[in-house]
Amino acid sequence: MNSSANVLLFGIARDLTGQSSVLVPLAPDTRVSDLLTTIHKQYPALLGIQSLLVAVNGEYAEADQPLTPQDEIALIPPVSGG
Amino acid sequence: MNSSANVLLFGIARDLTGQSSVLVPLAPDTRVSDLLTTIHKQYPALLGIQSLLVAVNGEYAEADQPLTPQDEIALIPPVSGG
Amino acid sequence: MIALTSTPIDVASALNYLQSSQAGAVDLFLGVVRDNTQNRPVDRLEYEAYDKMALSEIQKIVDSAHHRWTLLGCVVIHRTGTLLIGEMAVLIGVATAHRADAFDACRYIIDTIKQTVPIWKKEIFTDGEVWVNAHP
Amino acid sequence: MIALTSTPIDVASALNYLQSSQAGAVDLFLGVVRDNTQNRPVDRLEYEAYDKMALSEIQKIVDSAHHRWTLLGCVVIHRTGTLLIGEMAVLIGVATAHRADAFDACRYIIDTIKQTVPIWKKEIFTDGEVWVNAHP
Repeated sequence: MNSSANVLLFGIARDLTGQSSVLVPLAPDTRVSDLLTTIHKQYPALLGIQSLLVAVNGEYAEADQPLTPQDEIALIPPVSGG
Repeated sequence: MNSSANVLLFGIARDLTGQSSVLVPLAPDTRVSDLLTTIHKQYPALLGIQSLLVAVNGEYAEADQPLTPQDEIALIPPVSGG
Repeated sequence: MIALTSTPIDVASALNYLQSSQAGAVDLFLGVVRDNTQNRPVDRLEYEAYDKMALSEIQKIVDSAHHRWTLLGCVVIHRTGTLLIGEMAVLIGVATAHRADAFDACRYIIDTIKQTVPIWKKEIFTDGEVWVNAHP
Repeated sequence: MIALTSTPIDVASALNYLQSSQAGAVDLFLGVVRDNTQNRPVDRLEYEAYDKMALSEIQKIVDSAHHRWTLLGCVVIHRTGTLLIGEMAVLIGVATAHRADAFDACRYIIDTIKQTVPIWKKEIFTDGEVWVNAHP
């Protein structure tokens, strides 16, 4: 079964891709680190960001966290609020 | 020449003496420490205050500072502003 | 009270919210848009937030502050959108019985917000723009 | 701006005074009358000042803060007279380019005010009264 995830982009990630979200193929057993690898291949410009974390369902996720198509996934560039 | 100083009293010093200022004899060469001794004899209740500093012309004064009748003198009980 | 807002932050209502008969101290920190960054003139800032997660991350920080100190009240309000020089980007307000806790908690909250909350600031200069912290 | 006042302290005008296009941070400390001291219920406070000397001692503290940190603005306002629960007794406001200085200077100013400025506070309880710090 081929599914995909809609990944939310913010700040510089949105600016570099020109999109506020991107569809990324999500093979079974895809983990956070796999997703990042896929996205970086799709959008090499994102490699220019100092660091890129992943949030799953509104929580920071570890690299080995498994992903499902139901998850709300977001890329989190270095924050700069305040 | 017999002169005297009008000493301003605040807070607990005013409450203990019932006066907002007291006249204290000021012999020539009177220093801050002499003034305190005289006042404590005149108003022994003031000995109950934790500490009593003296301000001369709006500045904290050392014990050996000489006083003149022209000085504005005040007793400064422990401060508690803020 | 925790909020993100696209309209100016109201200090008076924040203070009102912090009123407590047990409070002896209130510390209020305001982050303000200044006219330069490392001497480069700033025209305006644009703040963007991942709203849902920003609110929950701020809530975690406030919960952690409540755990570390005895807080009688706590307000965090962060602006989003375009902000001009002199405008308030963030307000942190803490009410406590004694002042040391108010200072410590307020400082902890703003320091931690800057580390973990998904809000991004773009500085727009007269001759370019940059997402703060984004580049190596 | 340094002031003693027998009328309520106006936070908005203090903030207005601290406006500076170079300011990135404002820390505002408010000392408030709380309803108890070591669990003894407080009815009200009475503040008395040796006005002239209080103002010059506060000025010394503000000068010293300007010497230690780069302050863009500084406000100290202290109430005198009778204050009820919840009223503001003192406001310290500091504007700086960066937040660490604002917190440090604000805290230094209130800590030092409590040590050196000739202002006295009487706590009036339902069953008695006491000049704070006066007794051994």
